[in-house]
Amino acid sequence: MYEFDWSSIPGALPLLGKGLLVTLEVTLTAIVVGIGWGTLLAVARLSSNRLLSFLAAGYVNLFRSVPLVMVILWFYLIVPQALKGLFGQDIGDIRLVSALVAFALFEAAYYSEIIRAGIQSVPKGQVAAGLALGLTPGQTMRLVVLPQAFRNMIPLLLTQAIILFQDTSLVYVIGLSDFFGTAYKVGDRDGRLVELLLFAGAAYFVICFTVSRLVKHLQARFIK
Amino acid sequence: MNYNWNWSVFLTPVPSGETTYLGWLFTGLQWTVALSLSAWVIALVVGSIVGVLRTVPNRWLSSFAAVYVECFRNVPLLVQLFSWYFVLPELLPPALGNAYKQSDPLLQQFLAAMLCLGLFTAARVAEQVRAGIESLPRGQKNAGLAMGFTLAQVYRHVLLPMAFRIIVPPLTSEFLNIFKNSAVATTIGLIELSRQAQQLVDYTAQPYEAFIAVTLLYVCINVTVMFLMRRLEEKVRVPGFIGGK
Amino acid sequence: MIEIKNVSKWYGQFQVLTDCTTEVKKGEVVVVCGPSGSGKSTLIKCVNGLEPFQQGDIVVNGTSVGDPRTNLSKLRSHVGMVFQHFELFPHMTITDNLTIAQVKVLGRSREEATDKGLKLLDRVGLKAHAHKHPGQLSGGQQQRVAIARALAMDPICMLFDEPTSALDPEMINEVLDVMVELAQEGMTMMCVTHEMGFARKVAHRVIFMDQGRIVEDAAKDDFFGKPHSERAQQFLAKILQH
Amino acid sequence: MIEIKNVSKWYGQFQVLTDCTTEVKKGEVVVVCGPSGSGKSTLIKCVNGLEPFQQGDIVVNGTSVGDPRTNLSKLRSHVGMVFQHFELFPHMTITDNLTIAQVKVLGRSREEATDKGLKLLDRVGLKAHAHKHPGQLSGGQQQRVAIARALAMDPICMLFDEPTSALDPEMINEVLDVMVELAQEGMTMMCVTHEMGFARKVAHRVIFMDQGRIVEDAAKDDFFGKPHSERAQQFLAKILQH
Amino acid sequence: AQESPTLKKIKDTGSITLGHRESSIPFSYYDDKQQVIGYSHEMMLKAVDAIKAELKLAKLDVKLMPVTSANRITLLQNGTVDMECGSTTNNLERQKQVGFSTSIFVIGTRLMAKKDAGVKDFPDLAGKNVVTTAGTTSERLIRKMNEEKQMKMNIISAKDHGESFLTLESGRAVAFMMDDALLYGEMAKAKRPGDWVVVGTAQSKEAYGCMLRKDDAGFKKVVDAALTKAMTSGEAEKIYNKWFMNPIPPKGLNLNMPLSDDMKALYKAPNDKAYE
Ligand SMILES: Nc1ncnc2c1ncn2[C@@H]1O[C@H](COP(=O)(O)OP(=O)(O)OP(=O)(O)O)[C@@H](O)[C@H]1O
Ligand SMILES: Nc1ncnc2c1ncn2[C@@H]1O[C@H](COP(=O)(O)OP(=O)(O)OP(=O)(O)O)[C@@H](O)[C@H]1O
Ligand SMILES: [Mg+2]
Ligand SMILES: [Mg+2]
Repeated sequence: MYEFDWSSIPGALPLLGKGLLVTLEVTLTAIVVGIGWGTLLAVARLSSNRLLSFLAAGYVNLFRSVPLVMVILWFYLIVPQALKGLFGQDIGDIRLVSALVAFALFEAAYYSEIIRAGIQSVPKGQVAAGLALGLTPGQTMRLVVLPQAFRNMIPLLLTQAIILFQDTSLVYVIGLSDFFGTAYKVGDRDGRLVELLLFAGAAYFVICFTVSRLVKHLQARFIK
Repeated sequence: MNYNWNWSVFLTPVPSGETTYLGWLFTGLQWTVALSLSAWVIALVVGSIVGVLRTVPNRWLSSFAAVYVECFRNVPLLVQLFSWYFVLPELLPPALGNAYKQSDPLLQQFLAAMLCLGLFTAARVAEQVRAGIESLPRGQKNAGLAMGFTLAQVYRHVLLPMAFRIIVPPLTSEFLNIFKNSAVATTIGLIELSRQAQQLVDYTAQPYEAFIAVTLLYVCINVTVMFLMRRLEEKVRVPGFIGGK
Repeated sequence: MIEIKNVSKWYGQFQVLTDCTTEVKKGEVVVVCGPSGSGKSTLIKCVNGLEPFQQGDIVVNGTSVGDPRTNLSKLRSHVGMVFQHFELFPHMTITDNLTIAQVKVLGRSREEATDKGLKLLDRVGLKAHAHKHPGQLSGGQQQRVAIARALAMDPICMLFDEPTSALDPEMINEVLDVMVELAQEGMTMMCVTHEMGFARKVAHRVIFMDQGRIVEDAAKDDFFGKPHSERAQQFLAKILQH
Repeated sequence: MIEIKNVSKWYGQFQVLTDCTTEVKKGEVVVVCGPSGSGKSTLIKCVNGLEPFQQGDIVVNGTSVGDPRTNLSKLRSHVGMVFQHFELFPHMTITDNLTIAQVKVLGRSREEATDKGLKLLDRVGLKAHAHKHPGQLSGGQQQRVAIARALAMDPICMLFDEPTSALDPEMINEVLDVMVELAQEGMTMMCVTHEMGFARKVAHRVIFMDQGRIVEDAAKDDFFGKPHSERAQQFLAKILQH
Repeated sequence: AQESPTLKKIKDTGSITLGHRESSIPFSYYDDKQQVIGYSHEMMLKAVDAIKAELKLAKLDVKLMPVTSANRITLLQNGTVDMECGSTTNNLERQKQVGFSTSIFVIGTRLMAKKDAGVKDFPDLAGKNVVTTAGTTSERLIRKMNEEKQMKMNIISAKDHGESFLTLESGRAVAFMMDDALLYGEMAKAKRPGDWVVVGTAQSKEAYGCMLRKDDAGFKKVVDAALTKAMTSGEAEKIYNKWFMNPIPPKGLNLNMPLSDDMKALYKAPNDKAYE
């Protein structure tokens, strides 16, 4: 029987807290930028402009067919080159920046698919009604279609956010320490890997479960 | 950048000499494919059962299914894999656990990764199956029951055939994800595709070539899967219904 | 044939049916009408056990629906039901829609079932469409197939839940025609509908429901002559006005 | 007011409208009817440019709809439209539904818009529901709000596309009553409907369409007296039968 | 000084970026305050001091950047880091991409096993499960040995040393083959360090060096001179004793790994040769 020894966890809490901060930072940026950029992509993909919709589709399919680890790695290896070209020599520590960029661009591809489905779930008649009132196509999209699309897609947006929150751990490939990575490193350093990972798993479960309950609750309250 | 490109590295023999580095990549590819496909079978079977259970009018069964889904989707895959590989054998009776741990390591790694990936994806498949069933008009179930079908027959003949057709596109995404997620098996030592990339970097010190090759291989897998699923979608398309002719 | 005795039903706190009692005799055609949300669909679904109820009892052809020992599947296979939205199975051809329950529930051979199905399809005038899928038919055609599907089980009685309300005005009649014919042949029918023309033509009795109660249960002529309750008068006035 | 001149429209290969010509004068009420799929909705959507058309022209109040230089948003803000499925915006309160276009399109202040909106809401008898969301109203109430929403823009004419066909029979009348009132006040109206009672009461002319063509375009009494075309006779017979 | 792009860059920017590992105990790792410490790290700081003196800089800004085995070469090449001292083996494949300083450590690849498991040397492993860390020289050697001597071992390649040890500890493998210094490190972390022993004859020797950009002789010369001076003056041995013979952070473990003959030889005559 395995002997569990949880003694290294209390001392590691401040470190784990720092890791959690990185996780949250990456998650929130990716959600905000991903949804913003993803919405633009979704609208472009549904637009009647062939070129625009082709480009958007290409972007989405490309990002969706490469594992996230590879995307993060590529950004880490290529972004410094690009930045160097732009700003000259010293670019300092770009780990966090390149992780943020990689996640945001990657998640945008997923969010755009969800939002596209959301837009398509809004009855065509709603667009006709908006236009018939004299709203411009842009206003109709902004005031009528998108609010409903987001509302319909809250469960899926949430599921994706939870996946994203968990996927943040992949930043280990570029040596950035998020919550999971910190737990792993502490476990490795102290020879208590199993304990630290179980602890991390429990923490993830509590956070994800609480957030999803909370969102369901809010959704039930505000959406009639 | 002072990087020495050397694409011929793939054709040079590996240190033990029995194959080339390209051969290694293909062995990795084989493991990735074998692992993903077998996990996909588990995911489909378990996911369908759990998804159906979530919709049946029995509180015990449906809350069991709900608990399953919550547990498997709120814990990171890596932690789950770790638990399957390192923790679970410790919970078995010592004799059984030790016998298992002394068996062929490759078998242990593959089993743990397959179960983990399969059951993890099953939770997500279950959600899709449930959504598919719930997207059908309620009247369909009633119509089946009203004709004298038992509940099981209603699921078998009426609800599931339609629900599965509806969820082919989201299932395609899950199928793609399982290939990408199979890369976590590397953490318990299974030499699948992404691990071979790492090996290549370690052995040849040619990281760009290795990463480019592996990225391309993943893209190939994806294109193939998308193509096959598109074909399937066309094949099962119902005339006069969603996107049918 | 169908006896409904003091049936009450709740959805959580909300009472949908309050103490409903009525009866449909063999060969009788009864029309159920009433405002939206009055519980018509719920009542008719209770008859073949699609909705459970908490009080009272319903006896169909001697079998109690409320009794937990009753084999509901068996009971339902003798009671035909037609829905507002047809509810054909979209992934099967028309022929398969007509035969599957015959084969799986009644245990008929595939040939026998197909024979029977095609005969009934011919009767509703759609033999030529046997190989198509439901999505390829118009609403009126789909509803006629749905009626044929129910008839294929040799039902002892038929339940209809607003069979024409999802149809285009022009198609309503092709379905009503089939129903009129069925009534004239002596089929026992319980029929939720607002087609008062149909009620006038073939109903023996009309039941008017409001807020989960049977407010009026009268012979056709009495009902159209002058309903007792004020609510039914109002309703009739509105529905016949334009 | 509305002139439709030789309009033809295709969806890919399929011709939906063939050479349609008609006119609605100021203050006139025109009812459009015809079998399902005959192009009624398409025609009425062409009038305010919701559907583009490939041939012919439509002139509304002096402005050509087909002209690419026309500011369609501006045109549409003068033409009220009411849809079969109401199409209220479910994420806004009733008040917001009534005011948003006034504010965003006509540039009215929020107070002015709310004032106007509430006045019209009162007119359709729903002032008490101003703070609710559309999902909390019955179908008939929603459709009345939709009419008020269109009226809030001070339209010069109104288009209706089967405004009652998604409603329960009891609610049809509350909507028709509002429409009758509007017609009697002299609003120019073009109205796709199968409610022949309404047509009899207020229409000046009836247009009958079949397979994308205007088959019959006659004064109300001529149409109900005896339509010229056989197809229209058939249709009328079916629709008035039960 | 000689023409050296790296030195020029350091001079121009007034800063140097050092690559380090995060959990290579006791070479280069984080203590519990997230400070980088370790034997290799101290050696690297010796070199930094020399660079500062060479360039006559009043102030040199030292930036630290964690690297992993997967990205250390690329980060060095693309200029993100200027030099890396951790536990990177100097070998011929790597020399095609990067340069190496004078070696700072020599290890032998040996075995760790449970005291009472009866494993004394490599031949005892025939037919058993053996674990090693993926991508290491040990992995190559043991696979080759298995092949050549028909030993019928099941070789498990774990992702990192921590997992390798876990595999050993949980009973999946009877022995863990790895660089001896790292084995001592893992042993020190174990729940019961006394249960484990490092055994067996060293299968190969490897030299750890600091990675520098290739073809930058000027820079290498400064670094080499500093490292050589530290080793020949006895400073290096003091550092060695601090990290290998005394309790070290974060938990006060003592690796108890006496100075090997190879190390003594290295300190006497520092060189930048790769074994093999
Ligand atoms: N599953 C349910 N849970 C809670 N309330 C329900 C449920 N199904 C129906 N109801 C409510 O029960 C009442 C009766 O519903 P029912 O469908 O029987 O009415 P109906 O007379 O058939 O109306 P309609 O003409 O609209 O079909 C309605 O108020 C409805 O909102
Ligand atoms: N977007 C579209 N693409 C292709 N065909 C279309 C499209 N929209 C409508 N149609 C076809 O155009 C024809 C006319 O449609 P329309 O909706 O105008 O008919 P309608 O007279 O309003 O019928 P209903 O009474 O069913 O509303 C139909 O045959 C329909 O199938
Ligand atoms: Mg009903
Ligand atoms: Mg229409």
